[in-house]
Amino acid sequence: MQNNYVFIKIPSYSTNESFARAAVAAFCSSLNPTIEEISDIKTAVSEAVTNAIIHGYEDEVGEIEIQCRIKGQMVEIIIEDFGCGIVNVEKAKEPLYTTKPELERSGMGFAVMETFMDELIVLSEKDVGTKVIMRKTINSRK
Amino acid sequence: MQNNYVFIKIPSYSTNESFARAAVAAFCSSLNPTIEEISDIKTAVSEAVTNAIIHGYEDEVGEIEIQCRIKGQMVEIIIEDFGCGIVNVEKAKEPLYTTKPELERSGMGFAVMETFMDELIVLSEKDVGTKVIMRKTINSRK
Amino acid sequence: MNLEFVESGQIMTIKLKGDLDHHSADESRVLIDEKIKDEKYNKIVIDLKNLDFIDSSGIGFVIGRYKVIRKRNGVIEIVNASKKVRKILDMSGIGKIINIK
Amino acid sequence: MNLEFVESGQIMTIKLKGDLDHHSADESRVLIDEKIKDEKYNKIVIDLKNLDFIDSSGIGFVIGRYKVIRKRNGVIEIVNASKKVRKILDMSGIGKIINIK
Ligand SMILES: Nc1ncnc2c1ncn2[C@@H]1O[C@H](COP(=O)(O)OP(=O)(O)O)[C@@H](O)[C@H]1O
Ligand SMILES: Nc1ncnc2c1ncn2[C@@H]1O[C@H](COP(=O)(O)OP(=O)(O)O)[C@@H](O)[C@H]1O
Repeated sequence: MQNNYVFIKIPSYSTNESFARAAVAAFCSSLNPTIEEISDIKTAVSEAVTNAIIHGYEDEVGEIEIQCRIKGQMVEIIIEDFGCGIVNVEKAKEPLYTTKPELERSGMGFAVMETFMDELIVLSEKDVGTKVIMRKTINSRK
Repeated sequence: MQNNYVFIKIPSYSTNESFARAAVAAFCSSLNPTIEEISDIKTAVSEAVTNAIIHGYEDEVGEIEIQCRIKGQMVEIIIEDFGCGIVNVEKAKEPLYTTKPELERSGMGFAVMETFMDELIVLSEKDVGTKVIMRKTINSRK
Repeated sequence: MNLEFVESGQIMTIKLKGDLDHHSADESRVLIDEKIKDEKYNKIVIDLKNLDFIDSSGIGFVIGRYKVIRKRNGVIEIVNASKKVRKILDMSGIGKIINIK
Repeated sequence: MNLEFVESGQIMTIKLKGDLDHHSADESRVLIDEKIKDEKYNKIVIDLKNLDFIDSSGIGFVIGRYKVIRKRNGVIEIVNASKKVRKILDMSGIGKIINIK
């Protein structure tokens, strides 16, 4: 059971934001995370899934793939969409930068992922999609 | 959002029994089920996933696929393994019938799925795998 | 997310319960703006005592209500944020424009 | 699942907390059998007050402990089952061999 994982595929409906958070949190519970660690993970997952829904697929419905993998005390979460992609990833990651201010976006999504997880990697290609890889080591409660 | 669904793939580790229950329950929560309905669904999912682990894959590790689909107020749950399969499905469904009494199996898995869900369909082929389809209509709380 | 509105003179308190994410923000926006559009309210208190979850969509949502209120010189105040909700409020810098108690 | 053992003379009470499924049954079997193998206990009380979940693997597990105890003429009793736990206990017919209070 050293390398447990889960693969999840959902359509990009906004009700699935809460499902994605709950599913990833349930999967990580075997690592015995603190309440704060679980809250951090849920927040980061919510950011990436929301971005896939709002930015990746805009007004269309597409599929979002979530992979979660446990490696020792580390959890790796990959959230991928096959939507419009990001032309300039460095710019997109800047705090407060958003292309959708009219939707009351705060431009803080990537900043939150970066702060709440140990590591954030964003791979994206225009018209192909976006893949967000996040890692966090859990300091098991015991 | 009429036809929301989720596809989940997990390895057949027994720790994933609780994950499968929690994930399906979280997914169904948008239907506003009663506590009893959610408890019934969790129990049925637990039975099918446990069977895939113990009987389908025996001592090996294989993959289990879970699909959950909402159609109006009805939820359809499909749990599939690619393990040893069941030769005689009718016999297997008989209450108290088990091929693994030495593992303290009660032989009640299928009887529980049948009782706790509205509908149960078991499709199986020797050496190919087993697919359990369950349906339940939720009488939304409001 | 569940909403509860409590009015007391010129102050409208909105109690948020559950999860404040992009989905629930979209569901609640019109409802809240309908309530607070009444010019008699010059102060909106957002009570987060029973809020279980908030992400950056929630921050954007709060800032959005701030902008609505500010247009007619009203103020907004956030109260009872739990430690985990506080974490993202603090990192957002929202405290510079909204009083957090 | 968490286990708590409370002994009182010849009665051993085992309080089960959390989920009793195939996974937790496998984890708890040896631990419980180790505790109850002491011949001085002629009655085992399984307290389900804090049990959140049970499925047919849990039923098989309880019957398994019943068989262990019966070998030396002891009895087993189930107490404090919630409504949802009761549902599966009743359907299993386990009440015919084990006293459910
Ligand atoms: N999955 C995605 N697909 C396409 N564009 C994205 C995606 N995620 C983020 N972006 C782009 O990066 C910008 C910054 O994202 P973020 O920091 O999460 O802020 P926000 O979501 O509030 O705009 C977005 O405004 C959008 O232009
Ligand atoms: N996924 C499966 N793959 C192979 N065999 C299965 C599967 N599910 C059930 N079976 C067979 O059907 C029998 C009855 O199953 P069930 O009613 O769940 O009782 P139990 O799991 O307690 O044996 C099992 O003992 C097993 O032989």
